[in-house]
Amino acid sequence: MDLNYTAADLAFRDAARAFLDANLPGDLQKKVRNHLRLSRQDYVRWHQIVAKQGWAAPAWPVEYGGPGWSATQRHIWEEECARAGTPPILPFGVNMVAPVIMAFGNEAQKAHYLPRILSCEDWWCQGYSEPGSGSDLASLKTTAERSGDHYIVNGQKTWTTLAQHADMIFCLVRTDTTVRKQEGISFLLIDMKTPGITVRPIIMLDEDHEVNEVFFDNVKVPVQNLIGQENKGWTYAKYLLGHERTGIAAVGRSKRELLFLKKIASEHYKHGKPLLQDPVYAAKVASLEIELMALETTVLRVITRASHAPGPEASLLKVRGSEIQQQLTELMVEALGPDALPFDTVYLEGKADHAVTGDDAAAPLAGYYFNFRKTSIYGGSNEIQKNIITQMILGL
Amino acid sequence: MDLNYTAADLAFRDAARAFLDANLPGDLQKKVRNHLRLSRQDYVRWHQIVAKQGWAAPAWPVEYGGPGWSATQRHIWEEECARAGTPPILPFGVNMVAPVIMAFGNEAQKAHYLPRILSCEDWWCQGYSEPGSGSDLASLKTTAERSGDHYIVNGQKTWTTLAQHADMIFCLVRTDTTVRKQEGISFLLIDMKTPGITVRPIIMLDEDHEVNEVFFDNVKVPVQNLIGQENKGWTYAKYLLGHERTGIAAVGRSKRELLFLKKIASEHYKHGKPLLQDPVYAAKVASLEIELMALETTVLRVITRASHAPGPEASLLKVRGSEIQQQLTELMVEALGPDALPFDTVYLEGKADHAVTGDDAAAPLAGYYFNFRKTSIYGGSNEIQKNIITQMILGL
Amino acid sequence: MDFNLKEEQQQFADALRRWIDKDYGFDVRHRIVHSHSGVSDVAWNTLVELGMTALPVPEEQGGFNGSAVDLWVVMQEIGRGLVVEPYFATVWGAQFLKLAGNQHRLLEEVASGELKLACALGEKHARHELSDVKTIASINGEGYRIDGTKTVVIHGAQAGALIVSARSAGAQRDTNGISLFVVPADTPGVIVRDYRTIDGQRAATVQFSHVAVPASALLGKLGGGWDMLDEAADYGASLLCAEAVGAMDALFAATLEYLKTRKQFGTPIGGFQALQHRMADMYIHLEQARSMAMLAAARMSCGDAEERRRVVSAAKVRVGQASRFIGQQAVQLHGGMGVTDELPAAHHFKRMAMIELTLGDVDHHLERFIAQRGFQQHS
Amino acid sequence: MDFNLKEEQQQFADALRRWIDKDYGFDVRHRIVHSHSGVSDVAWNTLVELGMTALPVPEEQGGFNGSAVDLWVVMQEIGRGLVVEPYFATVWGAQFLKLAGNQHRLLEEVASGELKLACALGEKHARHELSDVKTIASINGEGYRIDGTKTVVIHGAQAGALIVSARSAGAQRDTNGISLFVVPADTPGVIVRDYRTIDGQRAATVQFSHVAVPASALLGKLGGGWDMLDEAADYGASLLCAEAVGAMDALFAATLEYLKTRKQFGTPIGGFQALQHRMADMYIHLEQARSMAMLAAARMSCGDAEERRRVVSAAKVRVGQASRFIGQQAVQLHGGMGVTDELPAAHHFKRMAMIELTLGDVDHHLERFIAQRGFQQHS
Repeated sequence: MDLNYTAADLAFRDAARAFLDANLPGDLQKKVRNHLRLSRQDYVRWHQIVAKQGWAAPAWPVEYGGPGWSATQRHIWEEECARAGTPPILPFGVNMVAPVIMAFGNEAQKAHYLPRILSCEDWWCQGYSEPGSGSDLASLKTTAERSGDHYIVNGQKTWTTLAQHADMIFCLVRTDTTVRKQEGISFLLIDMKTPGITVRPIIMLDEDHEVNEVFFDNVKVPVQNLIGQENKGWTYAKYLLGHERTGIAAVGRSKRELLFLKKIASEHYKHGKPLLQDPVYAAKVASLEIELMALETTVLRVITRASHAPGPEASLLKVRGSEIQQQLTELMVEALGPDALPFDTVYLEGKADHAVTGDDAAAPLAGYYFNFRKTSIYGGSNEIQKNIITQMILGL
Repeated sequence: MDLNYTAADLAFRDAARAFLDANLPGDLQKKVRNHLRLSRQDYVRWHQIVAKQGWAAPAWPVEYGGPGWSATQRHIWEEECARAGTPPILPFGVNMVAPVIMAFGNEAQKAHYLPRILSCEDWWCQGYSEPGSGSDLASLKTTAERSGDHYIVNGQKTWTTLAQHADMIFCLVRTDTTVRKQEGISFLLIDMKTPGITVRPIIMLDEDHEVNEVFFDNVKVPVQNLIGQENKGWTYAKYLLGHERTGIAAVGRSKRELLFLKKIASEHYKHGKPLLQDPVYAAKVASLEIELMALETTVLRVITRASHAPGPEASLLKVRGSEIQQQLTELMVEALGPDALPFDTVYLEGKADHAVTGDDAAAPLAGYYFNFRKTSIYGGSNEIQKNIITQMILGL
Repeated sequence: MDFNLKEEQQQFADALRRWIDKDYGFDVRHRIVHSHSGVSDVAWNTLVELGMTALPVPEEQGGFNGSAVDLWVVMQEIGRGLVVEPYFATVWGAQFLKLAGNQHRLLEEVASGELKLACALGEKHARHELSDVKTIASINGEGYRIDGTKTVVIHGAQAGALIVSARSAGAQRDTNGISLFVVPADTPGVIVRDYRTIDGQRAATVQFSHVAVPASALLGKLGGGWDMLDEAADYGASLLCAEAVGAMDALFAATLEYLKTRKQFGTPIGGFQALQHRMADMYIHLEQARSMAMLAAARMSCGDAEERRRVVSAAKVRVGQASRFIGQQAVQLHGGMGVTDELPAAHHFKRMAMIELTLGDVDHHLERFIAQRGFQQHS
Repeated sequence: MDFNLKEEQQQFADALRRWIDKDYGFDVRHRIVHSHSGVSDVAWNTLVELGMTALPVPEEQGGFNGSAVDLWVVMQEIGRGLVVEPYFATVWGAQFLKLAGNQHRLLEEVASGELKLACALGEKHARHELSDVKTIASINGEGYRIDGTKTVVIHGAQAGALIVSARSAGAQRDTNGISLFVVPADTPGVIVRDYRTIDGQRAATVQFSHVAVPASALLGKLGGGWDMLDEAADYGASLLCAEAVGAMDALFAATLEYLKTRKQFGTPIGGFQALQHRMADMYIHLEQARSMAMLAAARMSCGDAEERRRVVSAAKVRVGQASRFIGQQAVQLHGGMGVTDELPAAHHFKRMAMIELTLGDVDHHLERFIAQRGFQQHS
């Protein structure tokens, strides 16, 4: 048992840190660290900077353009990005559809899509959830009927993150309604510019436009956009679900937010002293910091296990990771007290230099608290994660 | 809305308090307040003092010897007893079997048993639970077969509180094995001195002898000991479950224990100051005190409702009441720190004047903490209570 | 002891609820919140017509002389209906005028609905501490001059007059030396910066620059405003507890309904025991919070200041704890729908969370509860 | 980074576990606990034969020079098996001797199993504060004289020698002025009052009346014992964390088994989702506690005292939180059986709860964590 990074790991970390110091644009960093809203261009710009370095897809095999890093190195890179405050590399292309294309796509699909994902030429979104199928994904109803060289897609997807910016969507669609629900599903790639597709915003409780409904009305999709075999889509979806899920703990991000929380709590007062020095408040922060230390160690235990990719333990990381993120936002809002109330969308959108109250750090935090209630709902709700633990780990 | 006691209520309270001041023996009060173990004689002695005053069965109708108090007066009496630190009037006779005898027993049974319950001439215990039937009480297996003028009882009861002291046990027994499980149950009164009955102690995790297993091996019970009709026992048991359940919140007792907790926390130190002045610890005590204030108000809301006896709301009182009792014991043990470890059964049994460490107040508290884990288990576990809330109140 | 409402109280509540159900639905409110002013004159006028503004005002000034319990009934409906008009701010402000005892004309205007009030008490860096006052009141001829900046003044820009705390003596956090004034919003030197709050209401930064007020603007004694401020703050906190309980009631009911209708895996999600027990926990929180909120309203005028502080702080703590638990769990049980702007659930959650942060959060009131003499007693 | 055990570590653990499974079952332990002495010589001798007492001792004194991680592996098994012999007390005491550096003979006796140790550090009124020392050490000819009373000395009556903290200078709660001594238990004036603890172990009140010790009994520098005491206390805390994780492992497994076999309403109770999710929460607690306990053992000898304090306090906090949750819930899920003396579950619960109160509880270590310089930094 040796719980220190190796010299090679440390050297890698220094290199990552040096790259970020030199290449992360200050305006992007400021937006991320201060919880302002990111534009399409913000995401693309950062993706392309990283892609130029060859690091945009850390988990990809070298043959497709991956950097050939170990699990520990990937973890370090995620940590350093989070620490620096980079915009995220959105997962829908790089970490979600790409592994499926690599594993089940044909050569033409690989040759066409993968480079465009790597370079962010195509912005992808995910067409899984439907209004009636959230946790029970396999009950989805969107249909794709074969008609000559095309599928005709009809139905509706929902919770589609940033679909308003997307070039492509990967969808689970029903191609056979006569069999058990898991057996009639196919995995289809669809161009968002195809006629018949309508994107309707869903406004979040912090008034941000982050997710959408996507409607398909007789949308013609070429059959060559089918991944693998018809009616095998559920298998591909499950493959994806088991893929690269340790990042879900968001340890790096939470470490950065913990520092931000401490900053806020040092600049707001109780009895004339910084709140962070108040014993009751400090005990809550400390307890959370300890939970995060424990989670970081648990993540490292999981990823350094030589044997296999993270299995159901990922559910533990998801549950605790999301709870920690939520508690950080709670404690931030608590530190602000009444200063949490002012709400200034103009400033949040980057259309004003300062918040209406003059308190730029405070302005986004109540919205951040409310918005982050989503982390225990999306990606398989924490209730679903506990079902997984129950069944896969505990055998109940 | 008027949340004050009436002048009549206050006069009643003064009278109750005066009676307790004059009649509660100091040695009993000391045992109760200091969490020492009570002997059979301790219980009987106090019961007879109260019976002499005519107050041993506050909820009984006047015709059977009850004092004719209102629900509010009964509540005040319970409060004052708890405040003073009286031994409990055990519920098995007065509050459990007696209401069933009154409602479903024949005149001979009423004439024989009720006065003996009131005077504590008979010590009753309850034969409900069996090793295989805890929460699922109706699945009980103890049988009573009719044979002439007798039932022959075979089987086993468990968790029988203080059966080692008992003269009589009331039992649910199976008299018909061919019907739905609820429909073959009868309600039988059994003399504990009948041949074939064996009582085996179950030692609790604090090494106290509080509950027992009771074995029945061809025990002959006269048919006149059957309550009501054969095979209707489940109805009577359910009647009993709905009866007089607000005391289950134990608000009065918890108020006394809160004061004890504050005393302990004033006499143990952190950084050279009383622990009760430590902000983090005080916040926990305050939060608990507030929960108890809220519960007291909730109890009063329930009992002052003119319309009907407490229904499923009693489950709320049970859940929160038991949690509060448990948290009080937790905070006591926390206040002691390492002083909680010493364990002195000789002192607990009243066989030594002082605990081995010299710290009499501390000696019983770790055991008290462990023992009180039972409060969320017995009388319908808190999980069962939440099922009741779910079904009866929420309609889920 | 009697926990039932009087018939008139029930009638007030019913009338208010009927109007909200009929004319103040989710879409109507949405339009008001996103309008330029953020409040609706039509809605305000209806509140006036229903007698809501007259309710707290003494009979001598044309009101109904409503007690804290009477207001408790009304504020529950305000919370249930997520009403964003400056009703709370006005009723709270009126309490200062009532306690001061020499403000008959303004109280008459409150009763008739002509005058809205706001309380400009908080300052940057004070967080929940109302005695942390840097705003200065100095003698200015026959009257006073006020200088300083008040932050997060609820409905500050919608008010015709402001209740202002200012320091006429003492150090920054002393309770002694605080004076209270009522200042017309159009007084020269009063600069109001209006903004939205995240729960759909309005608040303002209010700057006082050489604001001259006459001697009659002083509420109570010069430098002796703390007791009045403390009592009126408790009054305001008890109103907010009632509003929060109303919001929780609505949110709880909506969540229960959702559990009964939303299906996953072919069955209503209310059939899953883990969710059932969570609802049972929410139910317990709700009833415990309701009990404490009732007790606070009932004890508001008990005449014992320590008992009032104890019970109001206890209520704000318990309601705050319940708000957080019920709010977060209701959103969780609604799944994705819970985090959108499209259901009332999210708006109840937001309002409840902001009430938590207004007039003292859980930790503030725990500490205040502990600071009362009775807490350390153990016999 | 590598979280795997070395082969020798695994072998040590396996040997210990085999012995416990075979010869230290529930009934055997019950008899030992209720025996007059409360410990078993046979069991102790087996621990010696298995090399457990030699493990922490340097090679020069006949030991295996085991690290904190090596001991972590062993202490987990001690916790799993609820071993009541004075192993923890002895290993903890040996750490003082190792840090002092001049106690070769005693360490040899520890390695060979001849000598058991106990640490007499706590005093009435000190609660968790080891610097709160009233016991006095005064100069006495060439040596010292010790006067005072130590409370809840774990296995104090079973030890051949005691590690004692005493004040040679400074005020009652100063860290400066504390001296450490090793005192043979049979020294005149040492009065030991043995008693049971509620978790089946033994502890003692140890009174020192005019106890004369030679100069060689001093560990480290006169008045400069705090750093050694602080470090050794961290070592002891990390051993207790390991023991608690072992106990939790066993209790978790027993509860899971119970859920699979116990039936109610005709079905195993493990089929009820509310209980399933509770088990999932317990699993998360267990793994998080395990992670922190591992980290504490690994950082024990990192050479950075602040980092050591930070991580050990974090581990004691996290393990304490997990102990409470898992202990209480395991009992609850066992139903009535959980609150009897008849199942190991209750005994694991009791041991875990008493570990919580030994060498600093959750709040003590949260406060210590906060007191480290790093906590207030935010960039």
